[in-house]
Amino acid sequence: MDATTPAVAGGFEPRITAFVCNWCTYTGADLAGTSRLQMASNVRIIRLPCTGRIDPMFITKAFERGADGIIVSGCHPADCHYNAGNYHARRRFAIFRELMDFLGVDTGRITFSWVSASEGGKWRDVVNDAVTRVRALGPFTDYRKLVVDPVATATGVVPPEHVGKEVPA
Amino acid sequence: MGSHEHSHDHSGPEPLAARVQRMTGLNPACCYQCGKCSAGCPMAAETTLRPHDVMRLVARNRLDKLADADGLWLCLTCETCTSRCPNGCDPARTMDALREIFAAGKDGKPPKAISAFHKSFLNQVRNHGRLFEMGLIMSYKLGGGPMFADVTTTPSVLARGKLGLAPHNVKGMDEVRRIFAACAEEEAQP
Amino acid sequence: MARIGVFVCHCGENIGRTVDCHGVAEACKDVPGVVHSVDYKYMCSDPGQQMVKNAIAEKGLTGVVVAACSPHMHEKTFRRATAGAGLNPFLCEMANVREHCSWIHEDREKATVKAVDITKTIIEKVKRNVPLNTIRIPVTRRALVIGGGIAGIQAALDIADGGREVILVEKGPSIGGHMSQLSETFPTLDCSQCILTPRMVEVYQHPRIKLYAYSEVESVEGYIGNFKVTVRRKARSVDEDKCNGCGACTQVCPNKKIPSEFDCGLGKRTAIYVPFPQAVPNLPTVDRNKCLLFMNRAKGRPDTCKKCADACAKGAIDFDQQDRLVTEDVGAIVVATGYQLYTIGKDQPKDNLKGYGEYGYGTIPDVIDGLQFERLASASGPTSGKILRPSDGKEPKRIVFLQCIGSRDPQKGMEYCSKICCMYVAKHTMLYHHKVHDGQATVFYMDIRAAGKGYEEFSRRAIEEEGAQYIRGRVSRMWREGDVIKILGFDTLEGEPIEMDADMVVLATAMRPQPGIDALAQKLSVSYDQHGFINEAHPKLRPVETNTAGIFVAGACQAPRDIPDAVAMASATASKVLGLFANEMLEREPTVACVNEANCAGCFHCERVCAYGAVEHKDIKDRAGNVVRVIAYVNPGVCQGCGTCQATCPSKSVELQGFTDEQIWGEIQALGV
Amino acid sequence: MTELRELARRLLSEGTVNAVLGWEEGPRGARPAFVTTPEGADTLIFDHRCVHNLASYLSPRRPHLKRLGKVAMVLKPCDARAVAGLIRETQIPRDKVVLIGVRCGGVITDPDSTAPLTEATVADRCRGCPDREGHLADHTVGTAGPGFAGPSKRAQKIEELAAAPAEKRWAFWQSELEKCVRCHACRQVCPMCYCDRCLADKTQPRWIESSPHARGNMAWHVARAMHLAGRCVDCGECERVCPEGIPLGLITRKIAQVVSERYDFRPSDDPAVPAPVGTYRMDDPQEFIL
Amino acid sequence: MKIGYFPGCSLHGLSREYEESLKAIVAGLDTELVEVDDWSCCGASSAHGSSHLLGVALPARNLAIAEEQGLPEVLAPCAACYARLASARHEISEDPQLAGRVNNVLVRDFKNTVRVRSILEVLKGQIAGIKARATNPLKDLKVACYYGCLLVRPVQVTGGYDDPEDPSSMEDICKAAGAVPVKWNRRLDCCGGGLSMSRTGSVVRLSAAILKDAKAAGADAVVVACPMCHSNLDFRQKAMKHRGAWEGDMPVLFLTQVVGMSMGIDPKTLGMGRHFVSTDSVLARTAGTGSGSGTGTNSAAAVAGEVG
Amino acid sequence: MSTTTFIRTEDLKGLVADLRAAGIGVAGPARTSDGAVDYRSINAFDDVVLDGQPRNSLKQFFLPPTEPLFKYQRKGSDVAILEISTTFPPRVILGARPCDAAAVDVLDKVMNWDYTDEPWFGRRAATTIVTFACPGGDRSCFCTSVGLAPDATRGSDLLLAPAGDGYVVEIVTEKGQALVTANAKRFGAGAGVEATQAYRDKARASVEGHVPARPDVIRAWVDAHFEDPFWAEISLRCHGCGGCAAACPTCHCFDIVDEPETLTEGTRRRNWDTCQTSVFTAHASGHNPRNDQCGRCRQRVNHKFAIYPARFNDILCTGCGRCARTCPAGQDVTEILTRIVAMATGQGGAA
Repeated sequence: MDATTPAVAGGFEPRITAFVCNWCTYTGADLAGTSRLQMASNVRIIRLPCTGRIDPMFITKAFERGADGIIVSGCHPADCHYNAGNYHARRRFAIFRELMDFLGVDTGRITFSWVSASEGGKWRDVVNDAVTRVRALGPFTDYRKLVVDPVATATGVVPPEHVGKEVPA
Repeated sequence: MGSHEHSHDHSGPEPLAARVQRMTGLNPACCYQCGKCSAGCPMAAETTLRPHDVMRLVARNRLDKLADADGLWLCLTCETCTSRCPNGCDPARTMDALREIFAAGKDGKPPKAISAFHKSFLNQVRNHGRLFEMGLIMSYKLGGGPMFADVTTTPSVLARGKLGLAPHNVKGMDEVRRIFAACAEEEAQP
Repeated sequence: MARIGVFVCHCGENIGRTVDCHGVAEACKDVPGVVHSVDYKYMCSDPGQQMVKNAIAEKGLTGVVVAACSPHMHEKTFRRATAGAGLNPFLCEMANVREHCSWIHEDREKATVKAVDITKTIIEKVKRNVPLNTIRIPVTRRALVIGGGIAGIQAALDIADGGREVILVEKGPSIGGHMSQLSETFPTLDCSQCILTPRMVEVYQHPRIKLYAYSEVESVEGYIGNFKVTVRRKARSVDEDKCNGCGACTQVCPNKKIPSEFDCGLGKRTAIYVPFPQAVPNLPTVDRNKCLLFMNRAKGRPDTCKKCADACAKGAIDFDQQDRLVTEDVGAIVVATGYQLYTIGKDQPKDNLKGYGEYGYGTIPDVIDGLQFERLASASGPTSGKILRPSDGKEPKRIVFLQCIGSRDPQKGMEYCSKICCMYVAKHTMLYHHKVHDGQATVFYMDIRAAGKGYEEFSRRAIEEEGAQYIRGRVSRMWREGDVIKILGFDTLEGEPIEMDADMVVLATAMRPQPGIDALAQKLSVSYDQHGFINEAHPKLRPVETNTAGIFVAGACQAPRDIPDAVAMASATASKVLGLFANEMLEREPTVACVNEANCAGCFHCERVCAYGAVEHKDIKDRAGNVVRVIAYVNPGVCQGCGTCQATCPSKSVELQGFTDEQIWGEIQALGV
Repeated sequence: MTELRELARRLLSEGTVNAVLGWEEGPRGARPAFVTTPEGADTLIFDHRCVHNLASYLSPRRPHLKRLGKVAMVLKPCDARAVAGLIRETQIPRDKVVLIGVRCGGVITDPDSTAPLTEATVADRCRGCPDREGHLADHTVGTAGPGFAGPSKRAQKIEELAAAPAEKRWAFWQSELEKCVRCHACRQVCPMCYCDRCLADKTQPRWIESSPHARGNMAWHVARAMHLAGRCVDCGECERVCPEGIPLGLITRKIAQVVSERYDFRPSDDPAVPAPVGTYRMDDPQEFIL
Repeated sequence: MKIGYFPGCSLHGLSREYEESLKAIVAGLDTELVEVDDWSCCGASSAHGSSHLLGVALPARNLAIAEEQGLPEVLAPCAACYARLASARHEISEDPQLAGRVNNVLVRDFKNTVRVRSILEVLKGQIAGIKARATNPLKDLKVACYYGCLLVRPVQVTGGYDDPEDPSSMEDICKAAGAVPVKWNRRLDCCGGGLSMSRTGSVVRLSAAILKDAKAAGADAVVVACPMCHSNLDFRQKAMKHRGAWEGDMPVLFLTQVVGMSMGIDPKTLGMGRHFVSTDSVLARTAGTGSGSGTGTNSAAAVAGEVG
Repeated sequence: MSTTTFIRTEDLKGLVADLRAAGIGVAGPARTSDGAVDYRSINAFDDVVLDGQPRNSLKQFFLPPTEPLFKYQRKGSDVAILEISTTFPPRVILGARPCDAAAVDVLDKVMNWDYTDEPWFGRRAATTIVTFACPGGDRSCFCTSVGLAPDATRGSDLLLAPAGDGYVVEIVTEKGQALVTANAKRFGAGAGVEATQAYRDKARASVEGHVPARPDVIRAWVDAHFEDPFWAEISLRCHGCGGCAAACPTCHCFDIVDEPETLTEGTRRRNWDTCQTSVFTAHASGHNPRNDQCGRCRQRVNHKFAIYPARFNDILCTGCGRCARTCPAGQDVTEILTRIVAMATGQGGAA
C-alpha cells in the first residue's frame, strides 16, 4: 500500500474528490478548519475560482482515476462572487446528474451543495454525509472496471475489453 | 444515514397553520395584519372574527378561538378580502379550509342555523343531483333552521312559478353519490 | 522537465501535531519532477521564506509548492518570496494542509496520508503552471456621472474637488432632481432648495465639471479605465452660448396651459420654459411636443408662431437645432439616475403593476401623491405654499395620508419597503398642521419605520405634539361622494371597521427606479434586480460598486434611499473613483481567460455566459483582408476570472490562466489510484 | 417535386445561388445531392427516404463545401431546427444561405429502403413531430402527409430503462458503449458538432481518451451528450450512421426530455430563441443541491 | 356560434326568468346554447365550505361532461355557478395533484379543456349584435349596473376579462341596449349572498345599502347577472321595508331582460312578471316603442297559470 | 494443397461442441443485440447466422480497435517498461466470408513489411479461419472485380460450401489440415466440389458486373489524375466520418497513444485511426497536408487501388461493399470505380 491510499481499518474507505469554488465553499472549508470542526478525512479538495469553472469532465475524469464519490460545491444562489457562475453550473449539473443517472451511475456518489464562506458547519455535514453515503455504496468498481489493468494481459490473458469482438479462450 | 436526523416524533396535533397550508397550499404566515381585508369585508361590522383576525388566529394556532366564534360561518365568500390582499394571502380560501375542518366535526361545531342550511343544501344535491329548492326550505326547517321568516312569502314565490313542487333527479345520480362518497372517503384519510 | 521544490510547514504544532510533516516531505520526493522536498517549523517566518529563496537559486526550481495553511492566508507571502528569488510568482502555489487537514482530523495516520495527497495535487498543478504577468491597464482619469439629482451632484463635486474632470449628464433640462421639488426635509425641516441650490450652482461653475443637461447616454463601450461614452445632447432649440437666461421668451409663449412636470401637474408652464426659477443651467427649453410651431411642422403646416424668437434679443432661439452626439473618454462611471414614484393609475408601465382600482385609479382629483403634496407645501409651489385642494382650491380640513401604496404589496406593487415614506408622511402631517391649524391629519399605516438619526423622535413628534392621528390598518376602498372622499378602512388596534370622510387624501406611493434604467443598465452591462434597481457588487462589502469594474452606483437607482443615504453613497463612489484614478495604470491579477485563436469555433457560448461582457468578437482575415472567421476575444481588462467560459466552451478554446484544464487535469490525475 | 426542381432551376439560372443542396437517387437509395447547374435540378427528389439532415453540410468545418459559394439548401422542418441552431451559434450568417423548406409528413430510417411510409416504418423521431413545415425557410414547397402520432419507441425504452435499477442501466449502456470503435461518425454527421478541433481530438490535456475501450467510450459519450444538451435538434443522424448500431438517440432524447422538463425548452427553428444551456433563471429548480 | 350552457339550479328554480330571458335574447344573437347533458349542481358555497375536494369535484363533473360533449366553452349565467366552475377549472389546472384526485373521484378521464364564461364575457363579445338588434332602445332608462362579488373577481379565476376593481362590461352591454348606466359606488359590494335564508338580517343590511346608493345615483332600476343577487335585492325588499331599512320600490332586472327589452321581446317571454318588485315602471318608460303587451302586468296571478 | 473432405451439418455442430470442450474459442457470424449480424463468440453452431454479411469484417480479430502494447511505470525520473505477451490462445473462426478471409491475407503483407507486427501475427498464428463460400451478395458487392470470388479460398484455412446434408470442405492450408486431423471423426466422405458448382455459379452471377474488372485501368487513372476535379466532386457529400474505414476489412491505419492511469503508471495503446478525418494528417505545427475532404476521399481510393498495388502488388480491397452500405451520405465505391474506368476508357468524365 502506498501512502496515497487511505488507511483501510476494518472496511472500505471511499475516496472523494471535491471541486469547490474559491470564494464560498473553499473559504467555508477554511472556516471549518479554523473552527476545528472534526470531519471524515476522505475528501480531497480541488480549488477552482467558481462553480461555473467546473466542467462535467472533471467528474468523469475523477471517476476514471478511481474516485468513489464526488462533491461539487459553491456559493448559494445570488451569492456568486462572479454574479452568475453558480447559476450556469446549476443548469449544467442538473443535466449532468440526470445523464449519469440514465447511464446507470448511482447519483448518491455525486453530491452537489451550496456552502457559503460562513458555513463551516455545513461543510462538515456535507463531507460527513457524502462519506457515509458513498461508504455504504461501496467502491466504485464499476467505473474502474471500464478498462483492465494491462499488466494482467502480460500473463497471457486476453484483454476482456475485446469480449464480443475477440473469442475468449 | 445522514448525520442529522429528522423526526416528526414530537407528539401533539399538527399546528393549525401547517394544516391550513397543507390543505390550501397557502402560507398563513404571509399575513402581516394590515387589515385591508377586514376594511373591505361586508360582514366586518357583524362578526367578531374578521378576515385578518382569522389569519392571525391561524398563525397563532388558536383553534379554540376559531371554534368559539360564528365568524367563519358568516363569511359570504364574496372574495373581497382575497381580491384586495396586498400579500396574496387569500383569506377566503383559508376560511374555506377552516370551515372544512370544523364541518368534519372533530374540532368544534359550526353554528346550528348556518350548518343546518349547508347540510340541507348538500343533502338536496346528494339526493337529487340538483338543488330542489322547495325541498331545501322544508329540510332546512326540519334540520333545525330558525322558523323560516319567509314562510309567509312562499306562496307568493309559488304563485310566480318560481318554486317547483317536485324534485328533478339527474340521470347520473349514481355518479353524484359516488362523488360525495369518494370525497368523504378521501378527506377522511389522514 | 519540471524542477519542483516542496516545502512542508509544521506551523509550530498546528500542522505538526496531527500530520507527520517530515513524512510528507519524504513521500513527495518520489513524485516525478520533484527535486527538493523539505519540512520546517515555520515556513512563513523569515528563515522559512529564505529557505524557499535559497532552494530556487541553488536547485534551479521551476515551481514552488508550500504545504502549509490556506492560500487565503499566505499565498501572497510565498509568491512574494518566490518573486524575490527571481522566479515568476505565479509558479508558486500553496497546499492547504492546515485548515483542510491538520485542524479537522485527529487520526495522525489518516491526516498524513491526506496531507501527502493534498501536496501531490498542488505539485501536479504547479508542474503545469506557466509564468503569468500582472495585467496593467492605462486609466483615463476622467469620470462620467449619470444623473443630476443630489447623488449625482454630490458625486460630481467630490470627484471634481478631488482634482479629476467630471462629465455630468442629466436627461432633464435642469439638474436638481427630485430634491429640488421638495419643500422641507426630514427630520430637520430645513428648506430643501436652500441647501440644494448652492450645490447646483457650484456644479455649474466648477472648472472641472462639464455639465451636459438635457442629454442622455447613448452608448457605452470599453471597460474600466477606458470607457468611451457617447452622449446625446438633445436639441433644446435654444443656443446655449447666446442665451442669457433673461426669460423674455417664456413670457410671450402663447401656450401657457401645459401641466408642469416640476409641479407634478399642479402648476402650469409654457411650451418654451425653464422648469423652475433656480434651474441650472438657467436656460429655456422648447418642448417640441407642445410648441405650436413644432406641432404645425408635424402636421406639415407652415411655421406660424415665432413669438419667442421675436422676443429674444440675443437671437438664441434656434428652431432647426438638431440633437448632437458627443463622445467622451472616461475611466469610471457613476450611475445616479434616481427614482420615480409609483403611479396608482390603470396604465402601469409594467404588467405586474396593476394600479389601484379600489382607490379609484387616481381619478379622484383630491387624491394626490406625496411629491404633489411637497409642491403644495413648497413656498415656490403652485399655491405658494398653501395647502389647497386641486379640485376646488379649498383648504382641506380633513386630510388623510395612506402609507405603503405600492410598497410592501406584491400583488399590485412591489414587495419591498420604500423606506422614506414613513418619514415624509410624518413630515407632511407636521407641515399640514403648521399651515392648517384647525385641520386634522390622519395617517393609515402598517408599521412606522423610523430607523435613522433623529427619525424616531421626529415621527413621535408628529403624533405626540403635532396632533396627527395614526391608524394602524390599510384602507380597502375609497370613492368620491359629492365633494368628500369616502374612505373604508379598518383600525386593527381598535378592531373596528372605519368609514371616514376626507377632503383630501395623500398617497405615499412607492419609490421605483427611473423608467429606462434597464436599457441604461444593459448599455453599461451592469445587472439589475427584478424591479430595475441596479445591483451592487456585494450587499455589505461593496455597496457602491457594480459587478462591472469601473462602474459605481449612488442613490435611489440602487434601492430606495433618503437624502443622507444618497449623499453618503455619492461620496463613497467619489472616493472609489478617486482611488481608481490615483494611478495612471491599473494592475490586475492575471487570472483572466485567454482564447486559443486557432481552435475557437466562434460559437460564442462564452459570450452568452460571461456576466461581465468581457467576450468580444474578433475578425480573422485572410491575406486579402476578407473576414474568414469571427472568433472570440476576451478583454483582459474586463474579465474577472470566473472561468465559466472555459467550462462552457465546447472545444476548450478558452483557458482561464492559473486554472487551466491542464492544471486541473493534473490535480485530478494526482488523486488517482 | 416539380415545384422543387423549378425553384432550384430558377435559383441556379438566375445566379441567386451557386449550388443547391438537396437529395437525389443514388446507387443505394436517396442521398445528398449537390446541384450546380440549372439542368442538374432535375435530379432533385424529395420523398420519405430523404432522411439525411443536410444542415451538417452548412457547418463551417467543411472548407470543400464552402468553395461552392452561396448555396440553397432543401430542408425538412426538423433540419430547419439545425440550421436555426447554426445561425444562433453564429456559424452561418442567415443571409448567406437560401433555405428551401419542404413540407414533410415523416421519413423512414433507411434511405435505401423500398418500404412505404407507414406507422411501422416511420423513423422514431418523426413520431409525434408536430412540424409539417419549418418557419425559417425562404421558400416552402411540396405537400405533407398528416404526420405520425406517438408513441415513440425511444421514449418507451427510456421509460423502461428509467424504471430499472441503476445496475441494469449501467449494464445496458456498457454492453452498448463497448461496441463503439470511436470512428466519431456520430460527431461528423451531427449538424451541431462544428468545432474545427473537437475536444475529443485534443491531447493537452486528454479529457477523452481516444482509445475505444469502455472508459474512453464512456467519456466520449458523456461529453457528447453534455455538449448537445439543449442544442440537439433530434435529427437522429448520429444513431442512423453509427456503424455499430449503438442506440445513441436514447441519450440525446433523454437529455432533451430533461431540458424540456426542467427548463421548458424544446429545439426551435427560431434562431432568436436562446438555448437553455448558457442561460439561467434565478429560480431554476435545484432540488438536487444540498 | 355554439356555446355550452350550464343553467344551474336557480335558473330552473327561483330565477327561471333569467333563463327565459337568456334564451329569448340568444336566439336573436345567432347563438345556440347547448345544455350540458344531465348537469348537476355546482355545490355552491355549501360544498366548498365543507369539503374542498367536493367543492371542486361537483363542478368538475359538469365540465367533464361538457368536455365529453366536445364543448370548448361553457356559459354559466349564474354568477355563483360561474365562480364555482371557473374556480374549479383554475384550481385543477394549477394543481396537478388535485387534478389527479378529481379524476379519481369522478372516474372520468377529465382533461380540463373547457373554458368557463360568465354572462358578461359572452354578452360583451356580442355588443355589436346587441346594438344592431336594439330595435327598442331603452332611451333614458337609468340603470345601476350591479356586479356583486363573483362576476369579476378574483382575477386569477376570471382570467381578467374585466377589471376587478373598475369593471365596465355590464355598463357597456347596457349602453348597447340603449340604457344609461349611472355612476355609483356600491357596484361591487356584497348583497349578503348565501345568507339570505340563514341570516336574513345581514342580507337586509347589505342589500338595502346597495339599493339606497343606486337610488341616490338616480337609477330607475338595478341590473344584475346573478340569481342570488336578484333574490336578495328583489325578493328581500319586502323584508327591508319590514325592518325599516328601505323605503320604496326599486325594480331589479336581469341583464338579459334589459337586452331583451331593447330587442323588443315580449315582457312575458322575458319573465318580467316573475319579479316581486313590479317592473311596470320600467316597462312604462319603454312602452312607447315596445312591442306587444305594453305595460306588463306584474300580478302574480297573471303569469302563474302559464308556468308550471 | 487442395484436398477436399466433407462434414455433415450434425458433425459441424459436434465440432463446435468439441472445440469448446477443448477450451478452444469459437467465433462466427451471430445475431447482435440490435438485430444485426456480426462476428461474435459463439457457444454452439446453432448461434451461427449465415444469411447476410456480418456488419464488421474479421479485421478486429487481428487488429482490435484498441490494444495495449506495453505498460510503463515511472519513479522519479526512471521509467520501467512492462511487456505484454503477444502469444494468444488458439481459436477458430467459423463461417467467415471469403472476402473477409482474403482481407487478412492482404494485410499480412503490410504487417510483415518493414517489421513484423507481433500482436498481429501472434493472433494470426492462434487463429484458424474456416470460411463458408458466399451465397451471393447485393449490388454493392464486387469481389470478382478485385480478383476474388464468392468462393475464393484466399486467407482461409478451410473453405466450406454447402452440399446435401452438409458441406464440402476444401482444405486450403496446413493449419486447416491440422484442424481436420485433430477432429477427424467429424469429417468424412461425401459429395465432391462439383456438387457445389451450381451454388457457386449462382453466387458469382450475383456479384459480377457491378464494377468493371479492370484494376489495372483504375490504378493507372488514379496515378495520373491526382488533381482531377473528380475528387472534389465526389468529396462533396463526404462527412469525413470514417465509417467506411471502420467497416472496411482492409483499412488498417492506427494511432499510438500513451494513456496515464495514475501519476506513475500508464499504458501505450494502439487504436484504429482513419485517413478520413482531419486530425489524421494534422501536424503539430498546425499544418495539415490533407486539409480538406477532397484530399481525404482521394486518399482512400488512391491507397487501395494505386499505392498498395504499387508497394505490395496487391489490391487493398476485397470488394465486400461494406463502405457503400455503411456510408451515411450514399457515397458508393462501385459508382466511383465504375466512373473511373469509364473516364479512363474515354466513356465519361467528371460531372
